[in-house]
Amino acid sequence: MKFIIAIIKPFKLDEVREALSNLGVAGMTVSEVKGFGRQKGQTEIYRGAEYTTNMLPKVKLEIAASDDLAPRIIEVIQQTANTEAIGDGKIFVVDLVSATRIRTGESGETAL
Amino acid sequence: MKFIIAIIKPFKLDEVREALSNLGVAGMTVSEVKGFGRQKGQTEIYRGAEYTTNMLPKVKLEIAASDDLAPRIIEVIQQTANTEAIGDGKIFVVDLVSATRIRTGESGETAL
Amino acid sequence: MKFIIAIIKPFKLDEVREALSNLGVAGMTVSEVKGFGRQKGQTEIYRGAEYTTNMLPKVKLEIAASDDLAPRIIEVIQQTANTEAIGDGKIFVVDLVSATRIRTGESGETAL
Amino acid sequence: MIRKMISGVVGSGVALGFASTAFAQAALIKAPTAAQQLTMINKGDTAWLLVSSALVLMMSVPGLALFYGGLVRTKNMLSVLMQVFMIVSVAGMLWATVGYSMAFTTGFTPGLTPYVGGFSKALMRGIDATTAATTFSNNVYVPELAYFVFQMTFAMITPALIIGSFAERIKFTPLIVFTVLWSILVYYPIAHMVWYWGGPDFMKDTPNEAGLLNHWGALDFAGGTVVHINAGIAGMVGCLMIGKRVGFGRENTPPHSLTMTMIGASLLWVGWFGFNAGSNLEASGVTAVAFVNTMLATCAAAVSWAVIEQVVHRKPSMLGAASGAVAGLVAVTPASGYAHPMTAMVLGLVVSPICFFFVTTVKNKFKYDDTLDVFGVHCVGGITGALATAIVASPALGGQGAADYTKFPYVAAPYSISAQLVTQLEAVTITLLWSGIVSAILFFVIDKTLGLRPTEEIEREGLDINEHGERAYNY
Amino acid sequence: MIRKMISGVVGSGVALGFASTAFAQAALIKAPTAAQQLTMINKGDTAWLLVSSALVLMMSVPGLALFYGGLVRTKNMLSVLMQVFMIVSVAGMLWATVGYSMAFTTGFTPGLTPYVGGFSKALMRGIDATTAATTFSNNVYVPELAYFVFQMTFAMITPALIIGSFAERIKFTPLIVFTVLWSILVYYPIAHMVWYWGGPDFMKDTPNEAGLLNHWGALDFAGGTVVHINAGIAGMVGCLMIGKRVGFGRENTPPHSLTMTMIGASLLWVGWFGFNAGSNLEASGVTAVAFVNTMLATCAAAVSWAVIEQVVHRKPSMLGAASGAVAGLVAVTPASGYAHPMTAMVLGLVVSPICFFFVTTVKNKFKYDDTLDVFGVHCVGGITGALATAIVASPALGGQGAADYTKFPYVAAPYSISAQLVTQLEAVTITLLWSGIVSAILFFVIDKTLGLRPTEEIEREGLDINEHGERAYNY
Amino acid sequence: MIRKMISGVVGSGVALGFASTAFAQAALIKAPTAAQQLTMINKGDTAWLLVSSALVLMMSVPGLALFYGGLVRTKNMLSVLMQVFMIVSVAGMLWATVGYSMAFTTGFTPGLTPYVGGFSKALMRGIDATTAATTFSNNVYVPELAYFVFQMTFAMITPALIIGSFAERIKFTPLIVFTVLWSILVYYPIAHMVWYWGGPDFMKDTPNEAGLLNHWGALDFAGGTVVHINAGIAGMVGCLMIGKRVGFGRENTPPHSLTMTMIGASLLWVGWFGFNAGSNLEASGVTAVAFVNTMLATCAAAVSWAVIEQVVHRKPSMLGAASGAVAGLVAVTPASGYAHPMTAMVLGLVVSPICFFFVTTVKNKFKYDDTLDVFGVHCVGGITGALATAIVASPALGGQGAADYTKFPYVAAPYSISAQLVTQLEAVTITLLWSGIVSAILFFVIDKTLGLRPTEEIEREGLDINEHGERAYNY
Ligand SMILES: Nc1ncnc2c1ncn2[C@@H]1O[C@H](COP(=O)(O)OP(=O)(O)O)[C@@H](O)[C@H]1O
Ligand SMILES: Nc1ncnc2c1ncn2[C@@H]1O[C@H](COP(=O)(O)OP(=O)(O)O)[C@@H](O)[C@H]1O
Ligand SMILES: Nc1ncnc2c1ncn2[C@@H]1O[C@H](COP(=O)(O)OP(=O)(O)O)[C@@H](O)[C@H]1O
Repeated sequence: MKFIIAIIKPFKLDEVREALSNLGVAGMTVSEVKGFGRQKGQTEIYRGAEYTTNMLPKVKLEIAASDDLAPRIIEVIQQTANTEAIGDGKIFVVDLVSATRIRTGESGETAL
Repeated sequence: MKFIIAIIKPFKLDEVREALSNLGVAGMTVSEVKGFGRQKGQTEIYRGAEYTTNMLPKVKLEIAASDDLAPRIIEVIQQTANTEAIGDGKIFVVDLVSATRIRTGESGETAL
Repeated sequence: MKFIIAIIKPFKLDEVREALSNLGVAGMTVSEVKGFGRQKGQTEIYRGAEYTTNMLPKVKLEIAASDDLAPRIIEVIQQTANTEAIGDGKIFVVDLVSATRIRTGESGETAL
Repeated sequence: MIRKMISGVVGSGVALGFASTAFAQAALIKAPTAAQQLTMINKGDTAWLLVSSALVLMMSVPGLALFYGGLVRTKNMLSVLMQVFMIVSVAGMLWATVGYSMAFTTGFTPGLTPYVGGFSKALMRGIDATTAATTFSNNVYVPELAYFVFQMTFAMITPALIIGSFAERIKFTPLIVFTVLWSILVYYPIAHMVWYWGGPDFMKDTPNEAGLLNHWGALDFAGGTVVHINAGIAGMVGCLMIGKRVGFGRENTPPHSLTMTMIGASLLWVGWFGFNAGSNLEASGVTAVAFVNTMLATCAAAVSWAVIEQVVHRKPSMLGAASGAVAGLVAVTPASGYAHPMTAMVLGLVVSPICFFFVTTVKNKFKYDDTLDVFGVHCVGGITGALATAIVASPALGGQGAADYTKFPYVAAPYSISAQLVTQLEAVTITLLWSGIVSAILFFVIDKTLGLRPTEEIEREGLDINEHGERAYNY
Repeated sequence: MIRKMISGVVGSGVALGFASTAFAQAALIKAPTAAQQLTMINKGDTAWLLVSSALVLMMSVPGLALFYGGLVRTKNMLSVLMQVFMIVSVAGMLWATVGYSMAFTTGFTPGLTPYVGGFSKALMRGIDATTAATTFSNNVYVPELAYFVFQMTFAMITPALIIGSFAERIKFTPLIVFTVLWSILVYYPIAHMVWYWGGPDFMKDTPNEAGLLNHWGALDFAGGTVVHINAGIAGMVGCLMIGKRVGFGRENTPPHSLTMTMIGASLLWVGWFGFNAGSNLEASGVTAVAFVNTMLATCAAAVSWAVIEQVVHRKPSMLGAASGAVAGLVAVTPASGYAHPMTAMVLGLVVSPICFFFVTTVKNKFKYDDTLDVFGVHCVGGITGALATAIVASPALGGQGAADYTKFPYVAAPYSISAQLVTQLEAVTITLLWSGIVSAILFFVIDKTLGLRPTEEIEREGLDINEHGERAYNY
Repeated sequence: MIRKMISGVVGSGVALGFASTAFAQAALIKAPTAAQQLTMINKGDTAWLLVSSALVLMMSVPGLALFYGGLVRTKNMLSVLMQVFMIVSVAGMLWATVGYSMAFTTGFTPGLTPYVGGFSKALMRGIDATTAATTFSNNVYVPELAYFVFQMTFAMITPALIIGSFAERIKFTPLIVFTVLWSILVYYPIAHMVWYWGGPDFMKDTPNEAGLLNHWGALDFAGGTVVHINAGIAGMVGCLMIGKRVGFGRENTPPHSLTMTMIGASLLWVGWFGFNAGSNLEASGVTAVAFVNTMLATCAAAVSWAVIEQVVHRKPSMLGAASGAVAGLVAVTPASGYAHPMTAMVLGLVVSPICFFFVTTVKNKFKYDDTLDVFGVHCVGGITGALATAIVASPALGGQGAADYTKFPYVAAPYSISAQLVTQLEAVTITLLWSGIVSAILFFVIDKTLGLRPTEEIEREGLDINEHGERAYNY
């Protein structure tokens, strides 16, 4: 199993989620994060003080998936979240050792 | 070492933390996330507009643990966070390559 | 490639980010988390009710890096985020299976 | 017979100089006709009474709603705001329908007059732009509709105060049903007993035309009994009957936004000038007394609460200061027009330690879940104020004393602190019993029929999303 | 000729008793000189009018700004606050510069008098501490500057109301340009048509010295036509011409803070007493009528909106209650000084279902993106109120009727509901057409020159950071 | 000797027409007795003064607290709210105890009269519902308690203004100690010097019965010197002596909630009508002048700040508009009752660029950490206003001029802009020096004894949790 971590632009969330649903992804976990990268942030000015932060609001998706499904998930995210503008984000994958569903105690792919 | 990622219902947090303490887990990191899965969300209505989101508030625990302790941690979480209702959450485990305590620079299991 | 997860004190964020920039780290993802560990929390009192929570505000950095750079990143974080006080945080590392840049579809180290 | 009456004046001699500036030349008219009353209206008084009404509305919405709302958890924020908003609205309509009449007319039969008014002014019959209401000064009148709406705002805020006791665990519709029944069975009768009377130009001829406690001579300048003790005990009864919140004592329930609570407390403070100084019904020197007393008692109580916290916890808190301010406002309410400013300040200093003791020690000892301390602040503070009024009103301590309205023009009545203390105690007891018992019956009946409490799952997830279909924040 | 005029009184006989307390002895003076007018000023009225002005300012900032701001997404919060704050400020300066003169002086030529005033008082020429303005009572005057600033607050809030229709997708500077032009071309003329007249002591001699709709006898106590219909239709036109928000109908756009919306609605409620009861210009019994009507209609409309939601969705919402309250306030505005309190309450009960139908069914059916329902609440509620005024003002239903100011002193005019309904309909139609058409032209021209809409990227990222360089929250 | 006095009137001839409506028949009485003064009280004035007092309280809580609080970081939000709330409360109690007496009675010895009052009214001795205070019109009086509480609200807000300069880095208890000492050693003397005088009916006989600056003829209608310059310089001194915040210039410190700042600025605006127009002490035409000037200067300053930002950064900000509004309010304060509305508007347009220059260029150049720009907005804006008052008050520019109260009834005094400018400059200088030096000594002594600054760790973690044991938000 794989654990996929995707950083995307917040307004793409709904679209990506829908696309993944169609793919048969049953669940995912989403968090609000700030991203730092090539994309430049806006300048904020408060009276005399100017702040340019490169920390931009992003959304992080975490998806546990079977080894089979993982590549297709990555592909779908890459295509759906893409706006061809800098800052579109990344998809990271790590190996998942185990997965357990709390409600039933099941583990392995059936737990996803 | 293992890195355990558990998604649970927010109101179970205190209980789970206590149970893990009893087990000797010295630390963990908690974040607020939104979960998408089988559990259905509430409908919100604002004047004429109806929103049904399946994004539900969850809490994510991240716990680095020794290979020995990991299975018991998983068990305890699974049992404590269980309400036998849909949406109770998942426990994911990945392999941890290294762990470092910033204060001391120690690494390995002693850093946990 | 490695996926580095560092938990640090919030006020150290700017310093760490700068140090990593100097090292050539092009990007990272940051989230606000609560940490539970040896460090003791403050007591809050609201009228008659006293709450001592050991959940303290921390910042979590997630950095995907090449295998070469990873050790130096860890070192820099450990040194910069260090205040020699309890609660300075941890650095965890897991193996990264793949990385993809959404904008271009590139993958591997060039995607970082 | 009538020994003393609620009054907002010193001795009549001086007061007359104040009140009747515009009529200095004219002799006082006993029992003036409706037409004569119209000529005894001063536009400065009308302006003041209308402004006061707006201020009291501001106390409820947004004041009280925010003071309470900031203290609950995010998931229940809207439920508190909504409960206050709707109680205020429903109680407002009810006031126009039957409330004003039940509170401020003579009884359906003479025997009922001491307890409750009749229906002669139900649906606002006979009240229009050309009818007048009495004040506490001879020959000073205000437009009856201004008086109507000023009193209306009191009838609106009182039931809203109650909800703090069982916030985070009550169903919405049953609460509204409770509000309607409680207004009719508790608020209007108590308001009638304390505030109904014939007015200074008429009491000489009809000395029995007054509510029970008014007749006894209980002093309650702006509603310590009618509003705060009344609501406070109803809340306490509700909190006991509904039971504790799920997780009470185990889970942390910190206030979700003390910023909101501070805004609420501040607007309560600002609005309370309408409540207290507005209760003089005219814009005279006594109005300024009530205004100053309100200011000083509040400052003092905010400070003394912060000082106790400094002593006990070494950390004076914003919530403490806000709680103290509200306790001070509650305590000074019945005394506001009677006390000397310096004794009002002392009252403020004293009330906070008392309330602090109740919301910390007593509450923790008996482990009742009075969510927002309606009992500890409003009921206990209200009782403190009601009893203290007997002391601070004493002319011997610089207070305004009481007036004997059975003379025309009225004169100062002889004043005894101990005798007045007994009267105050009686008024407090009657209010506690009446409101406590009737509230218990109402909660019981509603619980058995509609049910008061949501399911545990709903309570956990929050009332906002389950009862109202909304979330307070979507940042 | 003049059949009836805007009036805040019952029959003059009774009203006189009220208004002239202080002058009871003196005979009424027709067409008093400026010096005589100064002696006809009552400080109670002055105090009331100034307080009312402060209350109406509070309706805009922070009231309306929060009511609107809470409903948009976080990323656009400041844009809404800023738009309201700046529109208010710009409209205020414009009022002093030309607005007051264009609204409240005789026409540049007599032929223009029905439509718009001249520039004789531009830059506040001739207005100072010693000039007086008429009220609706014979021989009752107020300082002209008090009247000036009271009316100013109306001119400030009206253009700010418009922005709700196209919130989250408008460029800032073009909006300010629109505000300036719309004030000059729409607001001042309409205000003039509805509110300009010579005053009760002068109309007998100069019966044509009045705005068109005023002359026709349209009843609009506090600005239902001038403020709400006027702004509501301008907003609707803007929303249609600017187009839907990016993602409208696909993305979730829940309110970012209903807490703010509740605070805003509450402050609108509190401030609206200045708006409605202040519109009587003096602190009389009729002022209390307007005050009570405002209170009751709001309570009723808040309740009835919640009830519909209970019926339709089983979940009465805070946003619903707040929307209802505002709908009630809008609807009662033109009727506030005319209706009997019981019919005002009925009006409140009725308006919410109508507005609810528009903001849910109609809006969803026609799929226009009136972001904050300015049309559904302000325009529809305003029209409901304007038409209902013809009914509730009828003396046969306990209303205050209309006055015939062509007599001196003025007398009650004969009243026909159906005839009045026609007049009201005419006034509504003229306002809808004038404001609708001119607004359309303005939006078109500004769009073609400065552009109205930001780029899609900016809209996505939010107006706050892009247009104002700030974020509302940094928790 | 006395050349001119603070005055709120045009020439006395006209003003009398206004003020004495109710006494038109009666001849003016020189040096009326206490009993006669009571008959010279108008209830419209009393209502206005009480409402104004409530409005000024609203400026502090929640107004100023939110305006400031929104600008700090979340972790220090409650510390700001608490500081304002407690300073207001402590200063209120102190006012009743000694402040009023030290500000508004004759000196302990005649030689002290120009500098500070005595203790004859300490603990409110001799002040009750039947004593009266003078206004600026002959034979117009108000209840002394109304005057007492109105002035009290000024004494409450002024020390609270100071804290903005060193927000986020001050210990709570030492700050309260500073407040007490500063009130006694700075505020009461300065208030006495600027505002104390015998009143219009008495100055002819006792022309030396006045504070120093009052005697010199300094014009300060509503407290530009006493409140804003006074607090502004004290804040600046504190900010320099306490030092910069940890991380200043390196870490980002964006406002945690501009929404709160906007609410605060709006409530300051609304409340400021009580401050400025209330300072006329009666509800006359001049009150309306002060009201209109306040409105227009604020609109203009909000707009001009936004315009500069548009020019400099291309992004007009909400914080800029709010800052401009406050700068306008500050600047118009001393001029509010004197200026013609059009010159008040110009003053508003001018003050924002000046303050903008200070809070951006000057502050960045000298790198002092005046956290919330108390110096840049209040002190600089106050000085601008104080000096501009000399210009805009000139009758030649449509201003109200000054009155010569050494005549009875008072008459218009000859007016010279340049002479007045010198007087204003003297008053400004004395205030800057007195407040600056005494504040420096106080900060020094308190720092050496109690310590002013928390540890770096506490400062990093935030004052809320460490000093008050609470968090502002638990979403
Ligand atoms: N090495 C990295 N490790 C973790 N997250 C990263 C890394 N690089 C970029 N990110 C995340 O991806 C987001 C987009 O990266 P950025 O460099 O701005 O644009 P792009 O992905 O188009 O090259 C960043 O905001 C950050 O959240
Ligand atoms: N494949 C997945 N990857 C990551 N998180 C998941 C996945 N499936 C479920 N989750 C998380 O677990 C939560 C519970 O899942 P859900 O399907 O609703 O119920 P259950 O766990 O009882 O089957 C979700 O809200 C989501 O946060
Ligand atoms: N086993 C663990 N798994 C995950 N996070 C941990 C673990 N132990 C500690 N942490 C994180 O590190 C932070 C600091 O740990 P703590 O024990 O307080 O101090 P220190 O790192 O100095 O020993 C905690 O607040 C928590 O966020």
